[in-house]
Amino acid sequence: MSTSTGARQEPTGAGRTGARSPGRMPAAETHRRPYRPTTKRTWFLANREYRAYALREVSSVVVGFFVFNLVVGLVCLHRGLESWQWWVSLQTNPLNLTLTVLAVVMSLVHATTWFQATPKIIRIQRGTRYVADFWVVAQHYLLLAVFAAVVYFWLGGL
Amino acid sequence: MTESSHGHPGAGASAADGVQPVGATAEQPEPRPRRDGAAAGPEAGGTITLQVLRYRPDREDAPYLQDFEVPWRTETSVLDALTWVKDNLEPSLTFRWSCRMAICGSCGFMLNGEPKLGCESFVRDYAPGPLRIEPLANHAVERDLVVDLEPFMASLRAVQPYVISDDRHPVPEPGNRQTPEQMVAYGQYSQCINCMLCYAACPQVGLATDFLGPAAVTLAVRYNKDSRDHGADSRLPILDNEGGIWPCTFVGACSTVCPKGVDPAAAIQQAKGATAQAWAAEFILPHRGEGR
Amino acid sequence: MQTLRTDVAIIGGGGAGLRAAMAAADTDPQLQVLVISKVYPMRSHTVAAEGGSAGVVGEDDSLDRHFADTVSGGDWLCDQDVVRYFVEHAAEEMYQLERWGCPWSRRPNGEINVRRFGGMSQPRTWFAADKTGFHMLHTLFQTSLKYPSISRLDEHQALDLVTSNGRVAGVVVYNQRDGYPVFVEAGAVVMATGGAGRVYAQNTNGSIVTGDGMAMAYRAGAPLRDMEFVQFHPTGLPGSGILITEGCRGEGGVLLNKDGYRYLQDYGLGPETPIGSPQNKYMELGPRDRLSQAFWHEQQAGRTISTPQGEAVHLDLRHLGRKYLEERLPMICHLAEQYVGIDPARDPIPVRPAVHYMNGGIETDVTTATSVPGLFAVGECASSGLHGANRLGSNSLAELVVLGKVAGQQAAALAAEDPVGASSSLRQEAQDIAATYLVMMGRGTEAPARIRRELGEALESGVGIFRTGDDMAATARTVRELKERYTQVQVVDTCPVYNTDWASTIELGAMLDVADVIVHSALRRQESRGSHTRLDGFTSRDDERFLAHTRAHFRASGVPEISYHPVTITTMPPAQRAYGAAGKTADAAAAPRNTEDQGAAQ
Amino acid sequence: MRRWQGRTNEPLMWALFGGGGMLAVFTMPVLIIAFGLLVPFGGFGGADGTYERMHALLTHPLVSLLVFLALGLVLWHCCHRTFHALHDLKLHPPEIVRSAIYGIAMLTPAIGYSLSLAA
Repeated sequence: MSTSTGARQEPTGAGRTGARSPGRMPAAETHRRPYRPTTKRTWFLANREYRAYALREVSSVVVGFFVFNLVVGLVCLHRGLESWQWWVSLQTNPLNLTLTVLAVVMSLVHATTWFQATPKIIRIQRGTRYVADFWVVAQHYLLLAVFAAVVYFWLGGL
Repeated sequence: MTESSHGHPGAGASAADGVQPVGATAEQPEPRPRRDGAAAGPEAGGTITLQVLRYRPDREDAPYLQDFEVPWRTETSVLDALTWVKDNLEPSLTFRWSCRMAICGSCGFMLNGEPKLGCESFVRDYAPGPLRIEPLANHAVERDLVVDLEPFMASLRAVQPYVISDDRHPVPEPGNRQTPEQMVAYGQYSQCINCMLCYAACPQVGLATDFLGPAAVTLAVRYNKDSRDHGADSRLPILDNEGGIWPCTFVGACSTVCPKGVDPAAAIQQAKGATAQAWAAEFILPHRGEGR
Repeated sequence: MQTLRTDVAIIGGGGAGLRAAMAAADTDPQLQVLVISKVYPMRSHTVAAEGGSAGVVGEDDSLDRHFADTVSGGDWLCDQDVVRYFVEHAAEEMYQLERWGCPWSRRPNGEINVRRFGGMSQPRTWFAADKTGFHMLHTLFQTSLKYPSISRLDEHQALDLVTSNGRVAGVVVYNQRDGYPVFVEAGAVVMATGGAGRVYAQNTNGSIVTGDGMAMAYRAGAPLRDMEFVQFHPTGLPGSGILITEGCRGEGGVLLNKDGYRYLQDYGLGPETPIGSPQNKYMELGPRDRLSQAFWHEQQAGRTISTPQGEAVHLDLRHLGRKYLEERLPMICHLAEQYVGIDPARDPIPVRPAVHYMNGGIETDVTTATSVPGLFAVGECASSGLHGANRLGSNSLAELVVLGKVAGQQAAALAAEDPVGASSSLRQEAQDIAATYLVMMGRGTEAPARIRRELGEALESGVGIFRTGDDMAATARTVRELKERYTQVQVVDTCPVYNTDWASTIELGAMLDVADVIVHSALRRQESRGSHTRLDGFTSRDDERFLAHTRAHFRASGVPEISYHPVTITTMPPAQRAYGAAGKTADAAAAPRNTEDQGAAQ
Repeated sequence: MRRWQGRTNEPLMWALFGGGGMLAVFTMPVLIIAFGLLVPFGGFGGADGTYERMHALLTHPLVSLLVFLALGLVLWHCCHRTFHALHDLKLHPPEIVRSAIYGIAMLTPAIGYSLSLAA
């Protein structure tokens, strides 16, 4: 589905080994007539892996909405008790509630997919082996639990 | 290959086009290797319909699928099935292959929409069929199952996939020491056979035409992580580039399809991290990298 | 016709071709070097080599020992000047690859590790797990990308050499991607096209290993030498022929017949060494020809294992343990799992001999020069004199780079000093050559696939592990017939781009030429030496008559013209070739003499 | 700062994206459940109680700044993905859209903080 052929545009750093870049020689004439398929706009529905990817990307949009909600809440907190009560009662509005429930699900999708991916970025080498993915992931879940506990005890007033 | 229409006979039909599906009746197959009875499950076999994408630039304007009926046994690889078609039914069917042991990287195809090496995919896993065989996605199709590899070859050259030494680190004679620990740091990334399955799996290769792509970036990272190499600075302008590593959105399909467990997705994320660090370092230490 | 001019043209983009290209570019950066390959270089069959590459390192080993192992391994048919040069430069080239980034397996302290290999008296085989060829090839290919003076013609099928007054002046190739023939005019040509194992039905080789370069050089007047010496690798997978590396035995794997008995001790390779302590030149670490022959005897005696894909013996690796197998032989584990459904840590792998390597090839001297001026040859397509009648495992990967470098330097020197000038008559000749091949498209009646299949079977039956005059004569007749049928060969496909129907038919033509030479060379050699072993009264080595290289010259009609020329012997006169306990006494007697003045001590 | 053809500001964008993502995955599930469900439905007592416990800490200008910055970082993460999702949909919006999307991530906490200070 690629639409490019031949040499790619080279960044200025690429050609420093010499004036003439090595590679294949250009043909004087050609019988080539390559067929170039195009990527469909709905490619992300094509298989399970792509759909999971699409869900992961969408999850952050929903989470983003809730961040917006929190910003409003924080402003209300600054404006006084009445304002805060208004924001809290706004959360029970059916439309808002629906969004919240969706946000819970999506934030979990977001978190779990992220945790799953972290071992690819964080690679801890011990001798001739890498620390098993499990431990990297477990560490992340642990941090999530710690934060949950802090918030729980703080809001619970303990 | 969404454009392909099943069964379209093409502009100028070749000799074998007249009969569809063809095969099984033509000639008995060569004896196919089978599993050692002691270790494998029960013998299986039969015939399967291969739906192979055909495109001959001198004849057709668009690809189409042609059916071939092929006998198979437990040990018949998809590549075996294709060579059987070429030898017995349709000599003009064109595909690349060589080692038939998953190391030369020639025979990548889309099998029922998934990028796979033909030589280590077995017909038994697709029975009773039909099995759709198409050229690797995200590539221009030169002919039948042969795709254009020149864009990759240009990317490969661009990432400077060789040891770069610098004046501060003279190469020791007769050679470097490198501990097994230091080898592990890049070992996995040195296993790439350039089979292009990751390019076929990566939607960003299809969407961003100037993306270096999974395998090329992985090879850059392979050398960056090699204790003998001092070329990371030299490769930075290629990686930190609109068409370098940034089109990657970490779909992760490259690693899923890699037949050698190379994990290009990990390599690219690590390249992103290293590039961000280099970027920050240039802010803090403005002279870093200058005059080289 | 499109014409390109280059200083050095290298045909073949495998290990030898790429090393030659870099050596040529290093010799004179002003020269243009052009690598022509019918596949992308990383697909070349060097990629499939598994076990390792020889080079003497460490204090326990010596150049003399490598020399002696090689000469006796080759049953004294080696040119000893070449062997000497080779052993002296092997480790140096291994280190060169190291500096280029090859991931050689290491000891914990970071030094190079070496493993045991068949026929070698010491562990001296450098390895990169069990993908040595893969890593060497990719290292060479990737490093070649940094040379501005090296260009490539990938996926260009070479058709024939063009000569001018007996001197090679270029090569006609076909650009598969664009669909046009191209004439490459060159100051010097290096042939590095690899072997021809595909002439046999059961082989460990990739589909591209069809002897094109051998045939091109042969038709251009360079003799093919020692072609009767075809190496059977003792451990290929039955049916597919996929290679199971000798490194398995180097690491301690053992071969068992159907009774679970280590049969090699009955064939002059004993006494049996304890499982888990392999000993060089004993039992499973004997040379490839002896091990393949032992299999044949076991098969005759009915002591092999019947599998659905033919007779086999067991390669047992179970005692090595899963962890060690995954570290040292990961690809073998994967191949066994994929292709025979076997987990080597739990079950033995069924194996049988399969054609692996052409010990002979285009005749060259130690400078890789052929008898045709302007033409050099290196790698498996060449017969440098290194391997004699039987190549030792791990000597060929080292040969690629040691002699590849020589070839590049020699070709560069010649191209700089004395290039052939362009001429219109040459271009006309090139055009005529291209036309004779292009006209094949869309013609003929004989199915090439059938000819190929019959050829493979004929060679298996006539010039296999053991040979008789009658069988060889029958095979010679079959090859003649097939050559005759080939004149009417059918190419259905007429598409100009990626016409693999046509290309594989041209390859078949090369295979027929090579097969013709193999069988006629074998027919004339009335003795048993190395990998050429006869059953019909010529069962022992005959130094009186046949301590000589076979030389086959092309004749446009009729069979190849066979002649003999002497072997270069410098320090190690012919002696008995023996392994196991018998080998120990023989070695002492046959040690090279006067080594001090050969510069053996490094 | 070295310059070369095709150099992007992606290292910065990506680093912020990564930081925001890290922050988001550790905090957002907890915050959404706590403030979207538990607080409104009395899980921590009435709104008066939560107001009391939170007000003292969160209205401190410095703490408030940090919280808005953190929320901004998470929002940056979300906006970065949104922008790339447009690309995935084969939409290649002009630079102004890109600025607007990342602008949301910067302006939202900035406006929030200004309003808070003004309160």
